[in-house]
Amino acid sequence: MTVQTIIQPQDREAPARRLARDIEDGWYVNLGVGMPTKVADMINDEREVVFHSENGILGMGPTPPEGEIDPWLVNAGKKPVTLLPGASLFHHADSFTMIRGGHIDLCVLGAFEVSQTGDLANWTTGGDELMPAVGGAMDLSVGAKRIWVLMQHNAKGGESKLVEACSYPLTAPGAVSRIYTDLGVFGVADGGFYVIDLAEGVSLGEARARTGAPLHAE
Amino acid sequence: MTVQTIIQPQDREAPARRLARDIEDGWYVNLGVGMPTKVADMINDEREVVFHSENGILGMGPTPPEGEIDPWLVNAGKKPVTLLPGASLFHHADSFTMIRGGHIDLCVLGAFEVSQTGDLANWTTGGDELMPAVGGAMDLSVGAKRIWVLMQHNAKGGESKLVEACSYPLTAPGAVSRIYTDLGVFGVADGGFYVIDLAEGVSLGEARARTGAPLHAE
Amino acid sequence: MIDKRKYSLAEALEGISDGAVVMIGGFGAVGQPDALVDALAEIGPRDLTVIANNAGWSRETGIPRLMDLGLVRKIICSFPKGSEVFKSLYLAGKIELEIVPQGTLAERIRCAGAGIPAFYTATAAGTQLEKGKETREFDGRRYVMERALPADVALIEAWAGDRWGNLSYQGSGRNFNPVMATAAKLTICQVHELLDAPLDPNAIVTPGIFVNRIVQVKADSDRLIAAQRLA
Amino acid sequence: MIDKRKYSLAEALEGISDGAVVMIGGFGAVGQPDALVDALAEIGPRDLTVIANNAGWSRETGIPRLMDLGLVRKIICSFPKGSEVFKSLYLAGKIELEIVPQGTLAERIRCAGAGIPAFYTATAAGTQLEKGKETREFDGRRYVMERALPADVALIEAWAGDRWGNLSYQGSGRNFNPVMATAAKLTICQVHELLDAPLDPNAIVTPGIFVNRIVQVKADSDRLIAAQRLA
Repeated sequence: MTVQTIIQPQDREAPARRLARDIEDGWYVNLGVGMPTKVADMINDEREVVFHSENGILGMGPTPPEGEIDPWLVNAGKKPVTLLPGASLFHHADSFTMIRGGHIDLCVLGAFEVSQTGDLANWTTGGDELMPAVGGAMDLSVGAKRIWVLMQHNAKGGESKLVEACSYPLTAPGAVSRIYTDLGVFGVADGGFYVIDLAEGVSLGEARARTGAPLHAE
Repeated sequence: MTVQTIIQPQDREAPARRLARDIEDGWYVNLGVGMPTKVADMINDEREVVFHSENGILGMGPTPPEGEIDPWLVNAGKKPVTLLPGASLFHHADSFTMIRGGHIDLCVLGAFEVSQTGDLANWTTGGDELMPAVGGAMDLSVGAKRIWVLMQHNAKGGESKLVEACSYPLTAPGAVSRIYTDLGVFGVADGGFYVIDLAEGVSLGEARARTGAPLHAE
Repeated sequence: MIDKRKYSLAEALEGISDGAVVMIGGFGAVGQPDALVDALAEIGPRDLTVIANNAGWSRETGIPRLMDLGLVRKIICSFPKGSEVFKSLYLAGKIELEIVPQGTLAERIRCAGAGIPAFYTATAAGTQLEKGKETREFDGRRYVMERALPADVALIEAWAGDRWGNLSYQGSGRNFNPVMATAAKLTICQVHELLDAPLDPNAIVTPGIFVNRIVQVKADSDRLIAAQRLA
Repeated sequence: MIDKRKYSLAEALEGISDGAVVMIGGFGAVGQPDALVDALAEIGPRDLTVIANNAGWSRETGIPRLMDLGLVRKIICSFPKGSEVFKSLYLAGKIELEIVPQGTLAERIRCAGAGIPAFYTATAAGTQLEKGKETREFDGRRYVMERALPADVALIEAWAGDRWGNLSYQGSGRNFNPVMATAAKLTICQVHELLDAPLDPNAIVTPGIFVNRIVQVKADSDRLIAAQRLA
């Protein structure tokens, strides 16, 4: 929790960049697919953070240039990646030993909703017509030392994704400790949301108006 | 179950040699410490049997000559061994995956007593003054596909070690399927002992007299 | 002499019956035993239960091909998205689906291989996926009891192998393969390199005790990179 | 920069308190972190619980030395025979003993590392060692419920390591070491070779995530062979 970076609302990558700054050197970090993946690119070269991929990689590096793809090395999103010095490779049972056993310092996930008690809903919107698919989200949310969610503060229709109680099926109850959105950084503690930092130009009143549960100022 | 070798009562190694002949080519075999260890030396070079050691070796070979000891390679009895071509090395959890998971074709153990229902007693004589020690015997007896016991037919005082019910604490109930002794080879089935082969010069009457439970002739 | 090598896919796959429970290794396009799966599709056993992480991608190959031919009754997996064949069969009610969290899937398979009939995990506790399962508190936390998941056959892929069935892997090619190898009555492996010499004992990831048959299928990097674009 | 290397045994062992639960790797004389254990004896935390396969052999070194100094309250192990120090303490009622079958010990440790609070095994079912434990039938067979066995500290040995804490092993040196590495809050490893370059990612047995501190202790083959004669 060192340098603070003010989130610029017009900068879509600002929440990911701010999250990247809050990652401590030496942490073992798993990034969920989608927006969280971008966090890796925001750790500068002077720092050493070890990225874990649940398909059996520690020390994952950036996407290789087109001509340098190793066809036997993909990340959890099934896309080509590289290895950094110090990397190791292992099978799925050992990989989830790391996850379930509490060895991963941080997991960054996207979400449909987060409740004020830290309940996470990010695996299905629950419609009967949909085909369920869960992947490693449930294991990560119960196993990592910290779950930080990186998402837009509000859904496309404007509804808050920070809610009193999740309406979507849960991925895990009481899992999330922090949320990074376009409106700022928010913590979850003692059954409620609190403000850690607001994005530049966002007032507490606006954040409260766009949050579907009480938002405590520290 | 190919060549039969008649056990010669005056030959102390005869039961082990007969047992070795009953091991099928290609089997994965774990040998308990003590007398069972000798079975390895009785598999001739034309045959390929893979010996497992619970401390993390498959493909264990014979004791090395004095000057050629690899100090980082010992068997379950903590003594120097060698590796044969095709050997592999692994840790204890993986080693007991092989054992508990039913991947070992045969385990040969010594015993204090075997009951007519196959109960095995080989880990403690149960005296209060004694310090208990179990090692891998309980895991092996529930996990290997077959448990064959290699032992003297009678204890030093003359009592049969094949009994109706064990008086010593059990290592595992219903575990043993075959017993190799100085009097012959005996099977355990349907709650009773039966004769597979008698040692040379041993009559059924003598075997019955020296066995503490009914002994069925096939 | 122990020699688990087979010299054709058909020989490697001999004896897989209708109704078999078949594990298939791989994650994304890496570590998938595609040649074995495609040859199995040719042989055509019916009413299969498939255990895999994904339901595959392209209709032409792998798990979707098995499904497209109507050979699969049920799939047990963590993430079936991306497979159009599966999706249309599922939405039409023509295939059963059991969704298992990825880590629980790996551990249920490992336990089947390790002789552990059941274990407890916090994964899925307090969610829809705990329905129908026993739950229990240990030290104040809620856990779900999960059962071992064994199979009749495991089809896996590794990098190199020897006649004893010892295997080594490259990159992210391990994934479910070493775990599945332990959990089936019959484990069949396709390798890029089938060596005459034994593998280095210290470098072996899957000891040969877990492998019944091994067949060489030469690596095709271009095909694999193309498959990655679909995954 | 991640750098888990320490340059003295004292530095490597810093912060182990009285009452700590300490896992100690090794099987026979191989893979024992003797230098770490002997240095811990010098430091002298009291009231320790030791988790190990054996209770050691010679009074001069390792676990028996810890015991002889009166630092050990309890040992959890599978096979304490061979240790005269332990035997005399035990028969005098001066040390507690929990006997755990070897495979159950390995799996309880693994489960502690893997976030699994309990599992079932047929090992010890129907024997004295199931006393005080829950039993349960699955598919007609009797199993014992076993709990995870975590530790505060794991002292382990490996062959080679790098600054990230990645480890590789030789011969039968793995034994309990890779499993214990996962199960402690603080894992400290002594290695024969502490490398400047990273280990080959495919050859790593213990990924650095499980290791907190690593210290080099040069191999002494003669000493090890001598120790084997005692074991």
